[in-house]
Amino acid sequence: MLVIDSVSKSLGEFSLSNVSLSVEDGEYFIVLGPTGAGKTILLETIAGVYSPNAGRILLNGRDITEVPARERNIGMVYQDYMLFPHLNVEANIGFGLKSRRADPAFIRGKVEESADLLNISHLLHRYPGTLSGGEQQRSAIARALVMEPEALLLDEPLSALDVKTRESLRAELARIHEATGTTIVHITHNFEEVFDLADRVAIMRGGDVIQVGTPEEIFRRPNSDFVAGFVGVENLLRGTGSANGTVAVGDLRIRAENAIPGPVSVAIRPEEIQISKVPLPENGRNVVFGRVDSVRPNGGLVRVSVEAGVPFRVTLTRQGFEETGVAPGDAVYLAFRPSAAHVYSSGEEEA
Amino acid sequence: MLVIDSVSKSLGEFSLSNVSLSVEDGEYFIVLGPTGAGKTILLETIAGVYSPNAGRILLNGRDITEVPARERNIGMVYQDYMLFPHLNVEANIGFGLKSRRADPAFIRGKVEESADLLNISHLLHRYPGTLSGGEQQRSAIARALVMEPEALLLDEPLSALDVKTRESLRAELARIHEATGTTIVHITHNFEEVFDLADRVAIMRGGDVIQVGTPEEIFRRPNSDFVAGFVGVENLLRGTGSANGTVAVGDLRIRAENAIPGPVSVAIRPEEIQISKVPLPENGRNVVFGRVDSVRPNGGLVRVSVEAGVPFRVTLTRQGFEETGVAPGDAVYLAFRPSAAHVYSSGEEEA
Amino acid sequence: NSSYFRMATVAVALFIAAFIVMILVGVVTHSPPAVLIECFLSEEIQFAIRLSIVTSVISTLLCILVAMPVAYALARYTFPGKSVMNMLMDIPMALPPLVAGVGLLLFFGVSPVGKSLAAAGLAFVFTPLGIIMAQFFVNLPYMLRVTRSTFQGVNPRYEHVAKTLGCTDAQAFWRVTLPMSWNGLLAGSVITWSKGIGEFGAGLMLAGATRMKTETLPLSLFLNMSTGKLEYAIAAATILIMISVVSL
Amino acid sequence: NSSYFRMATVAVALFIAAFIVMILVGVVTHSPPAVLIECFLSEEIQFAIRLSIVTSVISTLLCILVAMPVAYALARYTFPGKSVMNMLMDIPMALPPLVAGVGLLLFFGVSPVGKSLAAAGLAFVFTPLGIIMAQFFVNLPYMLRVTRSTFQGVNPRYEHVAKTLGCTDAQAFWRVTLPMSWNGLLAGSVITWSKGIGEFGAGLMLAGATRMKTETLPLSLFLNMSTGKLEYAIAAATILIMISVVSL
Repeated sequence: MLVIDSVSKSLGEFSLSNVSLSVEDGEYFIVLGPTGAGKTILLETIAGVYSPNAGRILLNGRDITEVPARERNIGMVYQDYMLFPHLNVEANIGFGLKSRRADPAFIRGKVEESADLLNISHLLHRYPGTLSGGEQQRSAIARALVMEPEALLLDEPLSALDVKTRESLRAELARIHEATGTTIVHITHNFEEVFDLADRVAIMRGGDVIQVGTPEEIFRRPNSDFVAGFVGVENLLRGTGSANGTVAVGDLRIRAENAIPGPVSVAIRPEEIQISKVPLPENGRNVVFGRVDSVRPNGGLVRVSVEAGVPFRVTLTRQGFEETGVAPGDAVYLAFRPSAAHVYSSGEEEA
Repeated sequence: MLVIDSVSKSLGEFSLSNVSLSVEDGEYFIVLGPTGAGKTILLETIAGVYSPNAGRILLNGRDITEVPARERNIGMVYQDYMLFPHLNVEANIGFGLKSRRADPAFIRGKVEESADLLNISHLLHRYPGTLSGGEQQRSAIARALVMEPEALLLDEPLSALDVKTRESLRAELARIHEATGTTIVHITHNFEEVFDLADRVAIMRGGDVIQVGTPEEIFRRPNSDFVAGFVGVENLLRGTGSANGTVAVGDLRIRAENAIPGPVSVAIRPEEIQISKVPLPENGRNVVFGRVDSVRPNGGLVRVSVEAGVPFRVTLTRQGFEETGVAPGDAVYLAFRPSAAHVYSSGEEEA
Repeated sequence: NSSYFRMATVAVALFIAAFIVMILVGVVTHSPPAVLIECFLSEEIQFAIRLSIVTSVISTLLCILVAMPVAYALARYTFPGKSVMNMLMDIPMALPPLVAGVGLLLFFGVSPVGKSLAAAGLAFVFTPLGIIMAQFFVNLPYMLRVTRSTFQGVNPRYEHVAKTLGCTDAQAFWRVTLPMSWNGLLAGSVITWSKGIGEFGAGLMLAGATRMKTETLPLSLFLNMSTGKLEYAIAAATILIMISVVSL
Repeated sequence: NSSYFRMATVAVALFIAAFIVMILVGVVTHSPPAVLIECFLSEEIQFAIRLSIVTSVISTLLCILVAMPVAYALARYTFPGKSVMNMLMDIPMALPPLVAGVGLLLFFGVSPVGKSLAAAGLAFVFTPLGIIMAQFFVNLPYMLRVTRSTFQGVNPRYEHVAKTLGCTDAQAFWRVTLPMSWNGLLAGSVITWSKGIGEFGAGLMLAGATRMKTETLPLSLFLNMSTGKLEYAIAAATILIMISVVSL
């Protein structure tokens, strides 16, 4: 288990402020956040590149806060691969074992094993400059994995790759995680990676961890305007919560999945709202009546704006949209379950 | 009307090869393509920064191929704004009129008018370095518009901005286009801009124009594997077309919207397929029977893979998915209209 | 351990910095202040200061004037022979100034061009004009290099925009590129000027070392060292040290 | 029209390039080839060549040895006084070599440190050792600047990765940063060496101009010009020109 306990670090314009996280053994943990959120510093502080200004880092019960990077047994993979350009792939992968003065035959065996796992056995004698981005990143991952690290840190490992390579390497990462059971901390600003890879996700902003949870939780139950906006929850209704789980939003009474009294925001994903020209049965759901404001096709999706006292945004697939037959100006019914309406207190939000 | 007639230009690693396009008066024309497709060279050649190696450029009937940039009356706005840092916003906007030795009072009036249109009147005495990205881009657009150009070229005008600013400036561009009626050529690699802004779209790759059409046509009726892949048409079925508009794909007979005999690809957007556990009525549609392979939630959407002789990918909103109640292993029916199945010849595709 | 490496490298850096300081301080503190001031005010040092300032300012202006078009051509245009020219422009930087001085001496003293220039009243050999020419020739490559990289640092798209806004190439340069290059040009000019003040080898060859005629500060230092007037040499050296430190 | 501006700037560039070529060719072609070869083979020029090569190679090696740790500390670490030190290291670059030479002369000739070094057998004043010291002092900042920017060009993340793979700071330097810096260090060494060969002012002050003792190529050029043996001076200048052209 990797525990980051109240770690602070400031470094030029980037900083971490009092970050606490704990990553389970064998977990695939993704840290998601916009550029400048302090994601890379977090990884580099875990790896031992920097000493934190305050706080502790524990790896499997051992306090490694002041242990130098070379004794931490934590692997690091950067977005730009950072393969040593003067060494071929074999020497790159074997670099760490050579530092440990391992036996050359042992190194050779380990390197081949690791290269095999990453499907780069045919590249061992090539130099990094002659490889594609995907091949370089595979080599960099092999170089880290060959050390059998207690934790593997991936700093936007797929961001520099083109769409196709990114997809295949994403599948590869899932496979490797399955095969090796290594604890992985992976940082990214790309949502796609979250659903395919993450056991849990942390959302960071400006050096703070804002929310931690499963991908499902993060995407459906944001705890703040920032997370809601970041994960694309387009309906954020301000209202007043009561203890029984309903929220008064203007004239509407919305039943939500959780109850927080006082000033709250209700977050509803635009993909979780049903729209229909005919009245919809309640069946325990929230049903709202309104009028279609605009219909905007967007690729294979269609975005519908509905004025229902408060504005609602509904996203449909093109097929789903055609089925409903709605057009601007139509009177429509919107329905969504209480479980799709997540409430968080909006009192403590910053401006 | 702006006519690009068989223009070729090579410049270092980028090039245009025999590009022909014609943009109508007052049209909002978007050129979409990946990085390195030659989009910027195309704009710079139109603007007169470079002379083409071959071909002609006509603006409202006048051959401007060899006319220097300063006499073309074409405005240019770059992604990085390119505001002159040593001049304040007022002097930046007035720069072009000053080149024409216009009367200072006249310049002042025109600058204020243009600043007003872009909502930057309060920034006239600020220097570019003190402005946000969005404010800088507004100033750059005002600087181009104040010259009342016969065509306005926008080189990824929104790419350097954050998500919120991008959305508001996108709305602004639509408004300005409406208000001024200027012919606009806008290049981008971002799909969102296409549906909100474009009258027509051209798709470029490696210096070639691959397809031109309305956003609807491009997104639903790609003419090649490249366009289909680029706009996210995930179902590409190889089959044999017949003259009556059906395509044989393995054991399936698919009715398509267009008829091309011989080896063809059928492109079906994953958002245009209905999925159901109960048999679906044909009503002139294609109905296919299969088994659910996997279900992958992805943000507010759910991606379902179905094996039906050939693999199908279906994208649903979370609400739509929950309504169907499908799970991996279920036997399901897929339905899509002939108009959702677009056929193109796969014979002439390059490897 | 990791911090040993850090300590070792920083220690070497400190040692070298201390050595440099000792050398400079040794010169400046060698003469008693009273003697130093007396030398500063002597007719000879006053002459050297004036001559150094006049020649270096003129040669710097010439360098700026010539470097601007050349640097712009090298930064913006492609033309046949450009890479050869780029290399040629760097030669005087690698060339010992003494050799440059001999070259200039032969050109202006012996060649037909030089002789006809001298006949027309432009005598460079053993004259203050020669000092200016020597400084110009030796310093041009430095000014050129700074100016070229300054111009390269201005995104050509600024000029593209200026042209779509009605500017000719020359107007785009004057109204956009040049104002955006002020800082770089200023820095380059200061370096060029301070190198001009300190120029010795080329001037020695072309203009000679004639007391009170071609006696710039470095030549004064040289002449006074040769004749054993150490306090005058120290005075010239002190002024040159102050100029270098200030111009950084 | 737009091409006038282009033509004008390119024309100035061509003119300057032609001027530089004329100056250099003027030196190289001044003596008849037979005379030139005779001078090359004379005992004096042969001595100057050997002395120049030996001193410049040694001073270059010293510069590399010292520049590596100092440049690494300046490129990678932050420590109190770093910016002052950065400035100090640049001073000898702005300082006229003649002044540096006087500083070294005072330090090694007059100061207690210099006197005890001389007593211990390390005499720098008016000896070939002084030539090496002069070249080292004047050229170190150039080597330092190239080395520092080379190290800065190596992304520190390479070292971070090396450390997560078991390297100490020193091992990360030797196994990663240094091999990745070869090209830069080589280029810097060539420049330093060619500047060392051409060094004149500082050597003149510290080591003096003694025929056949401290007579490097630039000093040979100077001595032979002073005594009117033009063909020997031309021979030394020709060799120096060849070295500068080759080292570019």
